Amino acid sequence: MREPITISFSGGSALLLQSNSSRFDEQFQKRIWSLATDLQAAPGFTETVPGMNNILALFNPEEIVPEEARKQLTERWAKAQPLPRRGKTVEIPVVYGGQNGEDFKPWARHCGLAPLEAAQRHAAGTYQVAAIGAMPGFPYLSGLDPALAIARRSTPRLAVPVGSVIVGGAQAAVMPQTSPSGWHIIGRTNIALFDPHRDKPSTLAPGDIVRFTIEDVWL
Amino acid sequence: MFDTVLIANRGEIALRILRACRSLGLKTVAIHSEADRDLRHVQLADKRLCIGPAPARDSYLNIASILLAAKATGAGAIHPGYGFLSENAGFAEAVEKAGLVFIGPPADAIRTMGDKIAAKEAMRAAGVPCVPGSGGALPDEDWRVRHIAAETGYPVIVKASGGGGGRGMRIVRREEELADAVALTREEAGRAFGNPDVYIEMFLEHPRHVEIQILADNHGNTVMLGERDCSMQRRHQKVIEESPAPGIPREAIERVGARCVAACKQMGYRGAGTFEFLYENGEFFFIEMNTRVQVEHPVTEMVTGIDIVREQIRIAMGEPLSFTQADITMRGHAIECRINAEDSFAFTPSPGMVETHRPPGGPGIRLDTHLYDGYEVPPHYDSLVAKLIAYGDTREEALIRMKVALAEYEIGGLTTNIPLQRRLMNDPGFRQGGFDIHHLEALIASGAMKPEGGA
Amino acid sequence: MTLDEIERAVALAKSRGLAELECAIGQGGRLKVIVNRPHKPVAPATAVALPVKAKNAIRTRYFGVFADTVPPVRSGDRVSEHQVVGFLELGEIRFAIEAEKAGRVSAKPVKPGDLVGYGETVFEYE
Amino acid sequence: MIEVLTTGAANSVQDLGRNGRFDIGVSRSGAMDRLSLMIGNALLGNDLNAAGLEIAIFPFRLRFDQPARFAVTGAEGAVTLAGRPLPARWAASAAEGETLVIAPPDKGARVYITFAGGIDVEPVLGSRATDLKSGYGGLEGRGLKRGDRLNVTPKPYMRAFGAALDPFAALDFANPLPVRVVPAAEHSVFSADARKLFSRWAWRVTQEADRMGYRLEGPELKLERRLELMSHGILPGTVQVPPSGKPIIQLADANTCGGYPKIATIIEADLWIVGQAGPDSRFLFTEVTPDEANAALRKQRHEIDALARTVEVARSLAG
Repeated sequence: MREPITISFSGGSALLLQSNSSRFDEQFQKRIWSLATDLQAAPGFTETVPGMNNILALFNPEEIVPEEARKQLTERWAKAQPLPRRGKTVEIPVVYGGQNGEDFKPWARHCGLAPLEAAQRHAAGTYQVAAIGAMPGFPYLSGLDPALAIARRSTPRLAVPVGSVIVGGAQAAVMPQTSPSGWHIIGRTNIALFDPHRDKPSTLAPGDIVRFTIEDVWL
Repeated sequence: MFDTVLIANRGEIALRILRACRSLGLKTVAIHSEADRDLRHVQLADKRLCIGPAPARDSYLNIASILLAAKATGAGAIHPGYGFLSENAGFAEAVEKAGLVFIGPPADAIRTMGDKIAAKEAMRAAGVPCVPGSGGALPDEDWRVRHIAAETGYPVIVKASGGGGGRGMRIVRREEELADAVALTREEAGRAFGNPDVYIEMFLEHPRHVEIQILADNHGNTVMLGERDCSMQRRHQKVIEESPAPGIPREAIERVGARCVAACKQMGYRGAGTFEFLYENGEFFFIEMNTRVQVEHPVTEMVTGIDIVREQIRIAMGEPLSFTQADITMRGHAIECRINAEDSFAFTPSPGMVETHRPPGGPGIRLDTHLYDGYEVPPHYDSLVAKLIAYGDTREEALIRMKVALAEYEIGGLTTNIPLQRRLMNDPGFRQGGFDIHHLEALIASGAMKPEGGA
Repeated sequence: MTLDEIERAVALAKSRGLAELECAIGQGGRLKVIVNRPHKPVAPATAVALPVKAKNAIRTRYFGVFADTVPPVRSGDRVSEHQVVGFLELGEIRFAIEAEKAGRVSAKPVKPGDLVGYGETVFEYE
Repeated sequence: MIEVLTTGAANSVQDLGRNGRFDIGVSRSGAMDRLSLMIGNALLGNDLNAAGLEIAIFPFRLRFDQPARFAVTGAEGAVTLAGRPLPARWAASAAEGETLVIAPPDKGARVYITFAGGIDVEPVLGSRATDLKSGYGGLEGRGLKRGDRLNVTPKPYMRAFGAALDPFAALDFANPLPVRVVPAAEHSVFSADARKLFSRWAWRVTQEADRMGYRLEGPELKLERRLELMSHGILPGTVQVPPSGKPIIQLADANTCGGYPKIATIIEADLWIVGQAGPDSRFLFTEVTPDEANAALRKQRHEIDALARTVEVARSLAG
């Protein structure tokens, strides 16, 4: 089985395995999760960062030399079966629009939908956490209705508030903290996605299912 | 590995180590105190460094200074010689921790052998014969102590676990004296050594001091280099040593030597070591193990042809011994006289200027000394200034050569014990050999060693 | 007094570097020991420099490989009290050499890289 | 206690940073020049990961409310304790009431002040490092401000000494600083010209240089073909090339995921150089293999271990 993947070094002690395809592939992602689980117990490997269609694997060069790490990663990938990973389901109540969702109406207009309909279609979707990254607890969610996709803003905002429910390209997300972002703000939730002082700092983990519920819609 | 050895000692042994290093192509660093700038090995070393004032605690006994001196000079290994820090387990440990090589045994072996009770336990476990006695520290109850003493058989000797070199011991000949002797020794030991543990041993009336030299590498090879008889002693200080020990059957030496080798293997010993025994009525009784090179190592070198200091360094470099037990044959006889800067008869230290140094020579004569014309022996350290070694095919030949050499040896300006050594060469007891460890003290007590006694 | 005791007295005098030792013995007796110490012969040729005990000198209280400060203190420079005038390097660490009092440096007998022992003079100053 | 008298908000409590949480988006944070922080900790006999202060805004002044032992490492410049100048890479004892002043450095951008026993702040996600971007760790998740008081262990006087190990010795900030890199995932997708330029141009650090990353000024690096990358894990030291063609070095507080093409990764052993290079410094990138990168790091760690061992010996003497 020849895989359309590339493995490259990120410095002297990390390897990036990525799909050669630029399209998100759910089966591929399930194999990434499977590989991440496998690497947790692999001697010499210390940490993994599953991305979308890719994974960064950190290793300890005192235990395993770079070429050996590359070889093992290749072999382990070949054996990785799609992990039917379906984590917990997390409901995120959203207040759509209003002053905390300033891009809500322009977004709906862009999608050719009435605002209420846009909110309903956003809330109707089943999203899965493909990866956590960018900032602590930030979920890259797959499963956005293609009709709701919108290119990112040409000028990123310097501070998108924590709790902002956002869309960018074909992805949906929620801001775990206030940060700069070029995504569109369509609403706000009170769910805290990240708290460094909790036992489990990140509310979401890769494979988790996210459902948005409508708490209110400001028309 | 290492290419530079720091010599953490002074005097003749420092020069001896320097010579061994040079024979191995290693560079040397001589560290010294302010009083020792003129030492011969300091002049010869590749690098020399004054590390502190004269008192040993500020120089030769200052662990941090020595380790930092190794850093400053780029030395990779430290040879401790004998005395000073050579049997300090903490030092050995600190050397290794500082990323340097300690030319000697592992720290835990030094530690075990430094504790008299632990050492004997280890020896008993390895089948090395020990003096009968309590084995470990005495129990608190008087009746138990009495029982142990009775089983051991009077006379017994009460010794402090932390003692050594003749300190912290008491002979008990009758049961009535036992309880007081134990209590007193305990009290003294607590004060002097910080450890009130005492033990009991059978007291030997006329023992000889016979010791076994061993060498062990890191590759599982341990060899025995025969014995030395060091019975000529005054106040537990050896005065004359020889090898082999007169009158002891070879098989007896081989037997006890094999036990020593087994003990070394059992404890994972590495380097040079000496098992000291008392020998009486054909039996050996272990006293202690010295985990370093001994002052008297040259007599063994003469009869075996092995350079012990060189081997110590090679072992530390991780090399295997270049010979096996089968290669070791003892040939001839060697005698060593310790030459001290002290009065021959009063035994008081006598530091001072060496105006002229006229060493003896001739076949079979070896002189290990750092003395030279104009050298001043400082008052701060041990009084040993030279070791005169005579070798011959027979003991008689070695003795004659020693006598000739002693008669010739002239150290002008310095008071030494050469006159005493000359006298001892004529002592019938020494000439006959096989005397016990009290021999010299008895001679002194009898007045035979008075200056007016004539040579 | 025995000969033995006299020998001890001689040894004691020598060991303490005394040329003469006089002491009272018995009832009213006196013993005077005169140790014959000839002139010290010429010191042997040695590569070890004896510490020069200059009157105003900065001497090391430790040992190591001499290293300059940045910029280096040179002959002719004025130094202030407690000023760091150089370092002694011991492998990965270094100790500072400080001027004990202010003055002008008149000589600097060491150069960077020199192995400097305990008590050696590294700067002379006025 | 120590009290901050003069500071800037970019000065913060840092240790060697957070590991093991990259998968939930937690940045490494930690000292920008980990080497100097480790030297400072080694000089005090601390755990190498003990928290110290990273000073990037000068002058910085603090007062000791108690006797303490501290070390100043990193960028070199005028440092005084109670008015007495301290040599570079130096561990000294401060008496109660004495003030430590760090002037703008002559060489380097960041000074590290470490304290025997470390700075006692609550670890967050296994580290005492301040994540200035996300606002946790260190002191209340923020930079230092005037009047802040930090808990350090009281220590009696001990003789001062310093590190002979001088990482700055070979660095000339007037010239391009040599920085070693391992080619990264998209290296081969850049045009031949771009690849050549990348390793020959003296890249200048712009004013946009902080704990998150440095933007570099230089020629535009072009890709051979258009790339669409999905979010992937990145580590501090990653050199990304956004559509502008001007490289960005991702650093301590950078996001753990990115989407721009990566031309190279600066090796761990040289990241400290980047941390010490302020705006207008220039870098000359040299490509090495992962093995060479690890060998360089190993050599550096050995030097620090040796320093720590020697300090342990010296402490028994200087105490």
